[in-house]
Amino acid sequence: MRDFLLSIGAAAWVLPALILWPIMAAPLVRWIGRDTVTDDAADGLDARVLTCGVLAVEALLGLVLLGVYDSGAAGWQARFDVPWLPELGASLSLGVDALSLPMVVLITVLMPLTLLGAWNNVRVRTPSFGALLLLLTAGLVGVLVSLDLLLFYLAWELMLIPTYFLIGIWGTGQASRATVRYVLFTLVGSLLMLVAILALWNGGGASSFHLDHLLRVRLTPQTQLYMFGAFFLAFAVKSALVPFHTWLPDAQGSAPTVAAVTLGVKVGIYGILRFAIPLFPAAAMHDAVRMTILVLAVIAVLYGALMAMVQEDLKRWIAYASISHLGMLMLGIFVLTPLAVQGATLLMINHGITTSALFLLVGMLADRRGSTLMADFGGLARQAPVLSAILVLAILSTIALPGTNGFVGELLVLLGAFSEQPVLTGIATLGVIAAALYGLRAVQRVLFGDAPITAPAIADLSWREGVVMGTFALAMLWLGVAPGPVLRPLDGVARSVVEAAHFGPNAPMGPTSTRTTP
Amino acid sequence: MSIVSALELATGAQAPAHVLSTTVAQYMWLLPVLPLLGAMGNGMIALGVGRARGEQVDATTARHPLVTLMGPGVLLASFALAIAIFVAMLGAGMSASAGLATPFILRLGSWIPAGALVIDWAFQLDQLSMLMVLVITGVGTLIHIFSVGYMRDDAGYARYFAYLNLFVAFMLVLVLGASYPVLFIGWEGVGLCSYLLISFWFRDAANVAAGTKAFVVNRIGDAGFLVAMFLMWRTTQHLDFAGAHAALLSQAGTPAVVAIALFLFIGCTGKSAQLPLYVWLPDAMAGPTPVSALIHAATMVTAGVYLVARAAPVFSGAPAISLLVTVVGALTALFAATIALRQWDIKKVLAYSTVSQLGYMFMAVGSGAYTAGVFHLVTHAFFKALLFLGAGSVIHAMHAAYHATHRHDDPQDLRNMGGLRRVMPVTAVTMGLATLAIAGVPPLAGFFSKDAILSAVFARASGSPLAQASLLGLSGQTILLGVYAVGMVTALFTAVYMGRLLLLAFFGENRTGSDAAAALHEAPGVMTIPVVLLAILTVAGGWLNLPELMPLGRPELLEHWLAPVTGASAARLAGTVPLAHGTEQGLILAAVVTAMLGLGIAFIAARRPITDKAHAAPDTGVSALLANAYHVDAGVDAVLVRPTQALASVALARGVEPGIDGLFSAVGNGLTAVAALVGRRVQDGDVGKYAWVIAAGAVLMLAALSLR
Amino acid sequence: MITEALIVSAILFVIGVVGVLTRRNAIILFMCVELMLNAVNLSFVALSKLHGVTGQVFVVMVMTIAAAEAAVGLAIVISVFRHAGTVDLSSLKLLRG
Amino acid sequence: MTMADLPMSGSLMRALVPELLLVTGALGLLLATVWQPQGQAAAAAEGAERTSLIARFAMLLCGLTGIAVIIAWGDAAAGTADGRIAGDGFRWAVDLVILGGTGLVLALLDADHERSQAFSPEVPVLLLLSASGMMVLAAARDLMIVFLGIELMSLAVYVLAGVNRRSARGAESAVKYFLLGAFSTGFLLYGMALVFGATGSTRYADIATWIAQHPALSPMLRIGMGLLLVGFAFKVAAAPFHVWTPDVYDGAPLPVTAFMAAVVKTAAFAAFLRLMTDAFVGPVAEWHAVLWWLAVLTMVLGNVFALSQTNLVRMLGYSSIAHAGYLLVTIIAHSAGGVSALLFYAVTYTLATMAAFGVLITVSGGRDQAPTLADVTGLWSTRPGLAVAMAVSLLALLGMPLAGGMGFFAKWYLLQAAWQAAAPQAVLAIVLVLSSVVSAGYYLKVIAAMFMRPAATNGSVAEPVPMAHGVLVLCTVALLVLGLVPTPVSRLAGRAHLATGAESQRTVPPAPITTPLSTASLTR
Amino acid sequence: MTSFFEFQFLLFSVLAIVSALLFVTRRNPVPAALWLVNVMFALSGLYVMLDAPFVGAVQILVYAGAIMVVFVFVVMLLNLGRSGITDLRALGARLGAGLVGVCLLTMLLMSQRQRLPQMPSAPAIPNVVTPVATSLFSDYLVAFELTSVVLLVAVIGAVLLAKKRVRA
Repeated sequence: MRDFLLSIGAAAWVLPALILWPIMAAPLVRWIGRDTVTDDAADGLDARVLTCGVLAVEALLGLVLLGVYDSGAAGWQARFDVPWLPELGASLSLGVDALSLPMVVLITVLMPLTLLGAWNNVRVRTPSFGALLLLLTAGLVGVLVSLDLLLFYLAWELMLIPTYFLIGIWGTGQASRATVRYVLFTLVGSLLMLVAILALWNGGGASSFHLDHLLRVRLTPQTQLYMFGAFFLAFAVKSALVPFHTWLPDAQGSAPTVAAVTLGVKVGIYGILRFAIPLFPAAAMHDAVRMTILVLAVIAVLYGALMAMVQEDLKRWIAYASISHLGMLMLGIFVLTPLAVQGATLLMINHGITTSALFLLVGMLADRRGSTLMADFGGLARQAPVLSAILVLAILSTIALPGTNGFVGELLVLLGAFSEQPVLTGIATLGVIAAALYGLRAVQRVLFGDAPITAPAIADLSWREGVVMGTFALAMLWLGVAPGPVLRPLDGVARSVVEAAHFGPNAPMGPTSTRTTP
Repeated sequence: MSIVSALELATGAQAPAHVLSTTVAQYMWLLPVLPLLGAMGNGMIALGVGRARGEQVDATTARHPLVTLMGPGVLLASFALAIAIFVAMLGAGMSASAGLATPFILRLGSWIPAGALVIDWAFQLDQLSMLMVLVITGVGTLIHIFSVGYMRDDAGYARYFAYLNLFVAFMLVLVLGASYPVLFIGWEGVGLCSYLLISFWFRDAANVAAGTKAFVVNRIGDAGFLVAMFLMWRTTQHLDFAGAHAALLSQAGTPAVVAIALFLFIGCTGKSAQLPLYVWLPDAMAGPTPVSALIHAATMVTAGVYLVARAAPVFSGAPAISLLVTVVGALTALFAATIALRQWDIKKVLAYSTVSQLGYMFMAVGSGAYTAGVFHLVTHAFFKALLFLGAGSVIHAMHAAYHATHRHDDPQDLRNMGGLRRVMPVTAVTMGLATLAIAGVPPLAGFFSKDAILSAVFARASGSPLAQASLLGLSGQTILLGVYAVGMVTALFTAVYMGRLLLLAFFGENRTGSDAAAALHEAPGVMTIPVVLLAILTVAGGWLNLPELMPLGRPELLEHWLAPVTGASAARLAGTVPLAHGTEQGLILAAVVTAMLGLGIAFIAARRPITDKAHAAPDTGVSALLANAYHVDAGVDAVLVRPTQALASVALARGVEPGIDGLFSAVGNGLTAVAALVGRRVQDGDVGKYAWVIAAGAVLMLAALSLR
Repeated sequence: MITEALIVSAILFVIGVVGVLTRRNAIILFMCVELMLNAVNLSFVALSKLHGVTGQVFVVMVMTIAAAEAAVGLAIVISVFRHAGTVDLSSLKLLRG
Repeated sequence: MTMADLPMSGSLMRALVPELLLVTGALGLLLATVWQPQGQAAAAAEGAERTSLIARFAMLLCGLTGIAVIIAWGDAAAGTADGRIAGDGFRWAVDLVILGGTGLVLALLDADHERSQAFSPEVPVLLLLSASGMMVLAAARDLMIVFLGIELMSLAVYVLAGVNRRSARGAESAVKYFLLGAFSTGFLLYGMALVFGATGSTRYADIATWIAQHPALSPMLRIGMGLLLVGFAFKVAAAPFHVWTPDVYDGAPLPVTAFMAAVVKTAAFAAFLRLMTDAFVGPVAEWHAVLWWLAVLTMVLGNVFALSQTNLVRMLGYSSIAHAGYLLVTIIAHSAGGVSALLFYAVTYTLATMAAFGVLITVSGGRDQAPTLADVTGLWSTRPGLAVAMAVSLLALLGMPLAGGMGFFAKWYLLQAAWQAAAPQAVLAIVLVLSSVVSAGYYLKVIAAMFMRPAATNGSVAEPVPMAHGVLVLCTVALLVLGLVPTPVSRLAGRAHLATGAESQRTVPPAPITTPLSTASLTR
Repeated sequence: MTSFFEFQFLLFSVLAIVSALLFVTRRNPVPAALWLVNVMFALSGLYVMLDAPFVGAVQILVYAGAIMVVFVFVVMLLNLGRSGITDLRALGARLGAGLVGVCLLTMLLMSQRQRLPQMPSAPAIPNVVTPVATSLFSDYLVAFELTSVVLLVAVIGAVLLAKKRVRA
């Protein structure tokens, strides 16, 4: 298979295709469908079908990328390089490595599945919805495969605007307020990051935005602190680290299912691993900085869990659970031991899967009952056993039951973190208990007990939803029982991140190699 | 011997192929997989039935013949395989020159390959796990068969067997796992199944609450287990039994080992319902009674005992913690036994009894008498399963009777029973046997195991490393003697409350109610046969490990069997001076007398007239304290649960979160408000004001430029 | 003498500014601006004595512009008067906030 | 002394070809306005159409002048020999922006006129004459010519603000603008007088030379410089000299507001930049801090005050104040990068402003009332195209990449200029981005109103106006396309180098504090 | 001679300042305008004394003769000359204005802290019109031409704004 793909030159075009395909298809989807405020499915070509088709092709492209990837080789793969803005030295540089590859595949596969699963979530203005969704996909992929920091920044902001519209237009409740808050929060971080990118580019001779080039820029520890602060703020806000998290429950609480799912994909964490730590190792290794982040991370673990414990709205409940997990991720990343970082990267992927499954399921419930309040549910296990079973599985994955995907990453993070920070990790381990509390509380309120008498029974999964959710269930179990194929390549990633932090060109201990400043 | 070979394994020396690797033992992965397949099959049927019928599911559609076949079938198959493997082990043990000194580790594939840390899907077969597998599959099979009768009228029939099969699968993973993480899969998995089965009848909120409580309290212990694993990884860079134990043995007595032992034990207190984490077990009786028999008596709750035995090299390296284990076990035993004295719910009595008996086991394993602990584990599995199944039969009958007469009395309340021996003779006889066994009447199984524990504790009180260790300033000797005393008192109480139960349920006048009494009947064969089989085991189980001074058969079979696993560790904690025969005989005599005394007290107490629940005078004093289980639940509620909830719902959700949120919003709102206010004031359309601002600005500008 | 003229110029300029700040009649306001321009002219003329004729040329230009401004300004004032019936600037508050 | 002695020579003519072309053409169009058709009734009927016709001819004239500018640039046409009129790339580039902006405003005027019938045929002529003043301003290297250019530009705009004679708001706007404008002109002029007094010349080259020779600034020069700064700060609407802006923008006819917000501001900034980097290149250390605070104050106040607005024109007015703050950064940067950043930003800002006002003109439907948030609520349901154009322009003003097109690169070049300034302006850059976040608060409010709320049920759907649509499509497409590939504009902006004193008077030693202004550093 | 010259200079200066003060404080626009005319006359005298007789003459002709007349004309046209109406602002505003005025004057006078630079040129100019004219038509030809456009704009603007008929 790989040979065939290589023979058609897939390695050269698959990355640009991954980004361009949805962008080019977006206007088509918008203009072929009819944008109406009434139920679109009634007449004409259903834009959802079209969107799903486009996304399916995108997923295929993602798999092609997987096919051409050579897990034995080091460095960037499937590279694509063309000059873009000669006056700035920006280029369209794309590439993947073991860190971004699983994320890309995850997202490309996730998107069509999510759309299929949330088929009835959005019924009005589906062409616009589809077009925005495609743009969002391009942004997400772009963030992951960009090697040029300017391009990365563009993709980073490209995620923002479609999400803004997706939440604002198709959201429920206080959607407009939530989405403005989302953008404002994100902008504070991202614009400061832009300044840092500028400073970094300028420090590198203002000649190139390429990551490889910028990695070799010599920076004083003080400078690194500032730049790291800007990058970290952007990523921390985006991934909703306490105390920058308050936008997330609002946004995910009112977002349409698909947008909520994409918000759950922690690209911020990717940014930290890819950019913040390798570029500014001295700052990442700075004791005060690290301790601050670690303490925040542990606070996030417990705080998110405690908040999840008292939520009445299922979507907000997921959001807070996800804030708790984010704390775990941050803990894993910033103790900077190979094991913990590896666990964090795995957790990042698993979290994406689990949260998506949860949002899809809650979205299905919301579409059936028109509410996401726990109080409006009950006895679901009798009415919709299959849905309930998968929901239980997803919740178990959230609370990291061994045998599900959630456990492996968490175990690795905690194992790896404990040797560096026993006390903090010990406190974070208490999150395991809190997770059981909030997880089972939801099971108790939604699945068990008696159904509200007045409401009509909730239908079980349709065949389409069943296929989608079955896929998710299989993924959660498979990654819990045999995470090896995903986990093994991450070993190298984790090592390189930790190595970069300790021995990179700007690391406090100085470089091991004799790379020179340009 | 085993330590040496474990060291070899740990250092990576290429061990020769294990003698068992070519026998049927190579298929031991099927042991958990068979029930797992059963769980999946039954689960599919359950989902299919539920999906097809929605809420209209009834018992007849739920009772799919395939479920009846598959549920107990897979267990039987597993049990058969276990027997086959056992036979193979016996054969190998006789033929191999080195015996079975080293465990047979079957590596199926890697689970978590994370750089330095590689956790394999690996099963470890040794004498301890073999014993556990036999108990689990054997007792499990019986309980499965019993369940076919017990659950036949339940709408969740298929779901029930799915859960039960899944439980057995996880339990087998727990005892077969070759490393702590794999053990942990089973550890948490059985917790999950326990949760699902406690809340099996989930329409009743109380059941779900009980299930949630069980899971959460277990998780507290699990957190301890996790920390123990982290410590172990930090100390040894190993998580598999062989590697970690070998490394930890070499640093016995260090703070790291002590800490690991402590946190492991915290894990055990959760799973095995020891003080202070026992609170979930009495509530767990909300599940179907066979579940209580299997999970909350015979198997899952003994996982902690298994873990201590498994981690014997760790615990024996930390005598202080071993002492702690003993003390906690003793206190739990006494504590739960006292509560059991005043319970009226038949299952609650048995639940507290289980907690108490688990305390005995921890007394044993804590004092280094691993064999005694495991021995009690096995015998307890027999007689407590029997007791629960018997209680199940009784409840089944009571329930059916009340159901037939449309009464809503409590079918589990002892005050509603009485004289049942007349309608349920088989149950009465078998339960009587079990009661005698648990009370410690010779020659039943319980007598031997309990005696083994008490004499072991007594023996270690002098001249052993444990006696020389100290805990909280008390010398080990004092502690162990105290523990022995507590054990004896508890034995007395055990006899009292069990005798009380037996007498209240099966003897005296029937209090079920005239019409309902007529509807009472003995359980069907599918339920009585397993009970009878268990009764046989209850009677005969003692022969597994006869004391040397009782020439009834080959002595100390179990001791020899387990020697490769726990022998070395036990030896490290045991005294150099064996107990004198005379002393030992005295101890036995004391135990027997205590049991008899207890039963006598029960007999006397049972002569008092019984008023039913509605008319009973409220308990007072000590009695009330015991009836309310020392108010521990209320205390925990007030000290832990409510503050946590208050913290989350008030302090965080109403305080901190809006605070953080408000901080950010305040910036935006504040700016907007200021803009609106200042905008209205300054931009009021008056040109003169504008001109003034410009002129003043000019002054400032000039000042900035020229005043320097 | 040049310095004295410049001081007079500054005083006149400030009087013009204060006039702008204290009056409400648009025409008077405009006249105050004219006073400011005249003050500047005085500066130019005085400095012209120092630097040559450029200052005087500038004054000519300023006068021309002042005339043009007068034409436009008064037309605007008339236009406002047509709409508002007044040239009192304090009462022109259609545009505010 | 004969006529032959006068320097009315070819070189002067050549230096001023575009301006002459524009003024001559404007005069021709003026003649056309007074040409009286037969009969009064016909005149009344035709008057309206004639405005439209003349506006279109005026657009053509802008185009022709633009071609002339391009030719002049291509020929590397020199300025006048005495250095009073520059012939540098900066001038031509600014001319192009001014002409393009004026052309777009003329189109908007045409569009608005179709509804409101508010404009006489002379109005396009006034626009053209104002534009000619701006072009002079862009080229002027002499205080006197700057003064005249400003007056030419401003007088026309004063009139334009009140040109809708049915509008009381327009008249009020005009009188406020006029009085305050004249008031600020007094300061400007006084500054010129003092600078003249201190240096003995009004020519930038001489001023720069004199300062270079007398590095210790005399008090008179300081005060003069300060007064000049006041005057220019007023023209570019920098806080606290911005107070007139919201009211004047609010009351003026929408196309005129667009003209003021984009084109006038560009021209004023061009002159400001030239003054500070040409004449006052020496005492950069003196005015640097003042402009720094001015910029910070302007960015923050502009954005914060815009937050509470629901009147869209006032909101854009405050937004334009904030943008003035951003543009001040280019002057503070005091480098070649600053110059090209100014030009790039001016192009972007002009396009975005025109698009936004195009939408406002369409939705206002010729009413004499500034459109409010309520007027655009639910616009996406009724007129999706308008909503999208508005969103793109607002996002461009916000500086969002891709969706806001060029806006991002405009911000980028600003930040780059700040960062690469002789004294790197890190704090300024951070203030800039943070105040941009504040601006997101009100831009997104508008977008949310358009896209995320239903239209008022009784609200009338805005009728399309072809001319406005043309502007919208042009601006939006340009913003988006150039947002992907900004290279053409940034190349152009990079080539727009600024002549300084050293070039016309070669004997003068370079100013003590200089930044590399050579073309080499610009075309990296 | 010198003293008389200085006296004259002082006289015109004081006249200008006092007239200006009277101008700003008059309530009625008509007297105010007349006091302003007085300022301009005084300034004209100063111009002559500063060797700029041409500018002085133009000052009388253009300012006093044309511009101020237009002002008075408009005042009359709009009937603003009624007595008893004050357009002075409130006391607070006046105090604020005074404060700003004092500060501004201080700042402006600071420009005189240093002696004026001595330029080599600038001898007394006997013929005052020629140099002005020469400069105007050579160095400042562009500026001169620009004024024509400015005036054109003023004409168009004034006509546009002030003409009576509003087209439908």
